[in-house]
Amino acid sequence: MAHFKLPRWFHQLGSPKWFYQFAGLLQPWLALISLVLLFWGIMWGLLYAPADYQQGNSFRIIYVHVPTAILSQSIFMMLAVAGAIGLIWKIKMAFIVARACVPIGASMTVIALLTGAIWGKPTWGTFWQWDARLTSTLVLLFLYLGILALYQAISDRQIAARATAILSLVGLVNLPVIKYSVDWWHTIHQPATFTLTQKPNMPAEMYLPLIVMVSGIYALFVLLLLLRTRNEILAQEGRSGWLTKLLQEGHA
Amino acid sequence: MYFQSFMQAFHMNGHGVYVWGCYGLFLLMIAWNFWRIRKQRQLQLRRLLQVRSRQENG
Amino acid sequence: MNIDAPLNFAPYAKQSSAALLQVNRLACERDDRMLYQNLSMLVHCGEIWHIKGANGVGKTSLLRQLSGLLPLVHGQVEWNRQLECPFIYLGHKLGLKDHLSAEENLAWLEALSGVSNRIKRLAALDKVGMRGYEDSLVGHLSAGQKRRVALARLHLTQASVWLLDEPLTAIDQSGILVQQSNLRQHTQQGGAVLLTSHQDLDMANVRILNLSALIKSDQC
Amino acid sequence: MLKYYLCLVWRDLLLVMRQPAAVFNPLVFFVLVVSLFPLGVTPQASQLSQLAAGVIWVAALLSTLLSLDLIFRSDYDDGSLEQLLLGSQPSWLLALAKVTAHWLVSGLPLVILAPIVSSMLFMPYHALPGMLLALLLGTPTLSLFGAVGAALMTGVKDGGILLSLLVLPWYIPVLIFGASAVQAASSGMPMNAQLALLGALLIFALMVTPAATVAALRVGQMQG
Repeated sequence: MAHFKLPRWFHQLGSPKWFYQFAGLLQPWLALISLVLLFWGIMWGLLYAPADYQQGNSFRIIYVHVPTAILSQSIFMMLAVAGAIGLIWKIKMAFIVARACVPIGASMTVIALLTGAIWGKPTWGTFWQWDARLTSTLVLLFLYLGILALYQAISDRQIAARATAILSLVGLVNLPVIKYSVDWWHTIHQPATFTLTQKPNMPAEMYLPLIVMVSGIYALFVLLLLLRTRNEILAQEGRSGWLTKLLQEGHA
Repeated sequence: MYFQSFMQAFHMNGHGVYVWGCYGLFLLMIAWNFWRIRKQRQLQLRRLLQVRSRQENG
Repeated sequence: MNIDAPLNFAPYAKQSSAALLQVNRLACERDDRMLYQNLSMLVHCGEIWHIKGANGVGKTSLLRQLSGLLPLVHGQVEWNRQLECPFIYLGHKLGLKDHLSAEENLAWLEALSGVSNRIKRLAALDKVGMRGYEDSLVGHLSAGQKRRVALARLHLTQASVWLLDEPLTAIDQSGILVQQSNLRQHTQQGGAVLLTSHQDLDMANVRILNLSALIKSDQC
Repeated sequence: MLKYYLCLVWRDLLLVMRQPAAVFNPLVFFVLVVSLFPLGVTPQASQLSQLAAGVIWVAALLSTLLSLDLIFRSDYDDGSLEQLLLGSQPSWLLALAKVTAHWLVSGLPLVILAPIVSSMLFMPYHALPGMLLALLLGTPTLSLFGAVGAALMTGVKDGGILLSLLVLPWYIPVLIFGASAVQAASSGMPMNAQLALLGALLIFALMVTPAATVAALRVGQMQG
C-alpha cells in the first residue's frame, strides 16, 4: 500500500482526542451558519422566488429535491474516500468519520426520493415515474442500506469498519456505471420527456435560492457529521484515558 | 413577496400541499437526525459513566 | 530442563543475522481488551518455543499476528529476508477439505508453494503414521487422524519456522512421541518451531513463553 | 502461476463433483422462476415473448445470487481459506480461480439451460444465438462481483439475505445491458452496442473485483 509521508496536520486530524475538542469548538458556529442559510434559502425559495411558467408553484420543490440529491451523492463519495484513507493509512478516525456519514447520507437520499416522487404528482400525474434521476437515486439508497446492513451484521467495530470501507469503495466505483446504464436505459425506453431538473437555463432569481439552499445544507451536513463523529468517538474510545479525564471535569 | 396573501401562499393555486409537504418532510428529516444524535449521545455518556464507576470500585 | 526465557528483551536496533524471526513491542487488542503489550522476542535456528497461557489469553492471536493473518496495530514482526519460504501456519481449523482424500488434500495444499509430487506426499503421510489412509476421504477419518494428515504437510514444505496452534490435540500417546521426534528433527536441520499446547512437552531445552505471566507483570 | 490457478480450479470442480446438490439447486431454481411467469402473468405467446428477455435475465441473476455462498463459505469453515491466503502465489489469482470455478459451475449451466427456458417463453428462435452470447458475456461479471459480496460475508456469522442486498445494486448495469441485448436480438435489431457494453462491464469487473475480493477475505480473517 502507499506509504508516502503525509503532512503533519493530516496525522493530527487523525487523533480522536484532538478531533473531539476541535469539533466541540466548531459546532456552535456551524449551527449558526446553517440555520441562517437554510432559513434564508427556504424563505426565499418558498415565498419570494417566482413560480415556473410551466409547472407553476410545484417548481419550488426543486429547492429541497436538488440539494438533498447532490448531498446524498457527495456524502457517498466522502464516506468511500474516508474508508479508503482508513484502509490505506490505517487511520482510525477515517473509519469513524465514514461510519458517521452513512446515516446522514441515507436520510438525505430518502428525502431526495420522497420529494422527487411528490414532485412527480403535479408534473406527471403519478407519484412514481421511472425517471432516470429518480431511479439512480433509488439505487443509491440501496447502496446506503447495504452499508447500514453490513454495519449491523458485524459486531466487531474494527472488522465492520474495514468491510464497509471495501463495500463502499466497490459501490463508489460502480456508481458512475450504474448512473450511465440507468440513463441509457431511460433513453431507450422513453424518449426524452420532461426531466425533473434542468438547472442551467433557469433565470437568476430562480437559481440564486438554490445556491443558498445547497450551501446551507452542506453546512448542516458538516454539523451533523461532527456531532455523529463525536458520538462515535465516545462509543469507540471509551477506554482511553483522556476521555475519562474529560468526564471527570463533567464537560464531555 | 410573490404571493399577495398568506392564504394564497398556502394554497399556491393547487400545488401548496405538495410544496409544503416536501418542505415539511425536509425539516422533519433534519429534526429526526438531531433527535437521533441526542439520544445516542445520552446512551454513550451513561455507558461511560457506568464503566468509570465499575473501574473505581472494581 | 525448561529454561524460562526472559520475556521482554530490549528491542533490537540491528537485526542479528542468525535470527529467523524478530518481534519488537508487539501488542494485540481484541474488542477493547488489550491481550498483550510490548512483547518482544527473537527466534533463532534450532529453537522450540512453547507458548503457554490460560484460555483466551491470546495465544492463537499471537500466532495469527506472526503469520500475518491478523494485521498489526502496534509493534513490528520481521521475518529473516534471506528465507525464501519463511513460515508455515497450522491453525485450529486444519485446512483440509472433508470431501477430498488425504492425498488429494496434500496435493492442493502443496500446490500453494508450487512444488508437488505423489511419492513425496505418500512418504510424508507415512512419516506421520497414516500409511494406508492415502485415498480415504478426510471426512471419514477421526479427529486425531485428521490432525496427523495436517501435520504431514510439515514434511512437504521447505518452510523454516513452523507456527503450530495446538498441534498435539486429539493425537494418541504414540502419535505424540512421533510428532515430537519430527519437531526435534526439524530443529536439528536449522528450522524453528513456535507451538501452543496445553500439554507439557517433555523435550530438551524448550523455551517457554507464558502469556498469562506477561499480562500479570504488565497490569500490576 | 498457471499451474496453481488450474490446480485450484480443478480442486473446486472435484469438490463440486463429490457434492453436486449444492450446485444443482440454483439451476432448478432458475427453471422454476422462469416457469412461474406464464402461470403468474399470461400463457399467451404474444405477451410472454416480450417478457422473455427480462425474465430470463432476472432469473439468471437470482440463481447466481443463490450459488454465491458456495464460493468461500466451505473454505472459510474448514480453514483452507487461511492456507490459501498464506500461499506464496499472488492473492488476486486465488480470487480469479475461485470465480472461474464458480462460473463453470453456475454461470455456464445457465447458458446451457437458457435455450430450453427461452422456448418455454416463446422467444423467437433467431434470437437464440444473440441471447447465448449475451449470457456468456454477462454471467462471468455476475460471478466476479458476487465473489466480492461472498468474501465480505465471510466476516459475518449469519448473513442470510444480506449478501443479495449487497450485491444486487452492482448487478443492475449487467441486467440493463443484457436484457436489452436479448430484446434487440428477438426483435431482429443489431445488438452489437449492448454486447460491446457487456464486454466492457466484464473487463471492468476483471480489473476491480479480484483486489476487492482478496481485501475482503483478509478482513474476514481478522476474526482471530
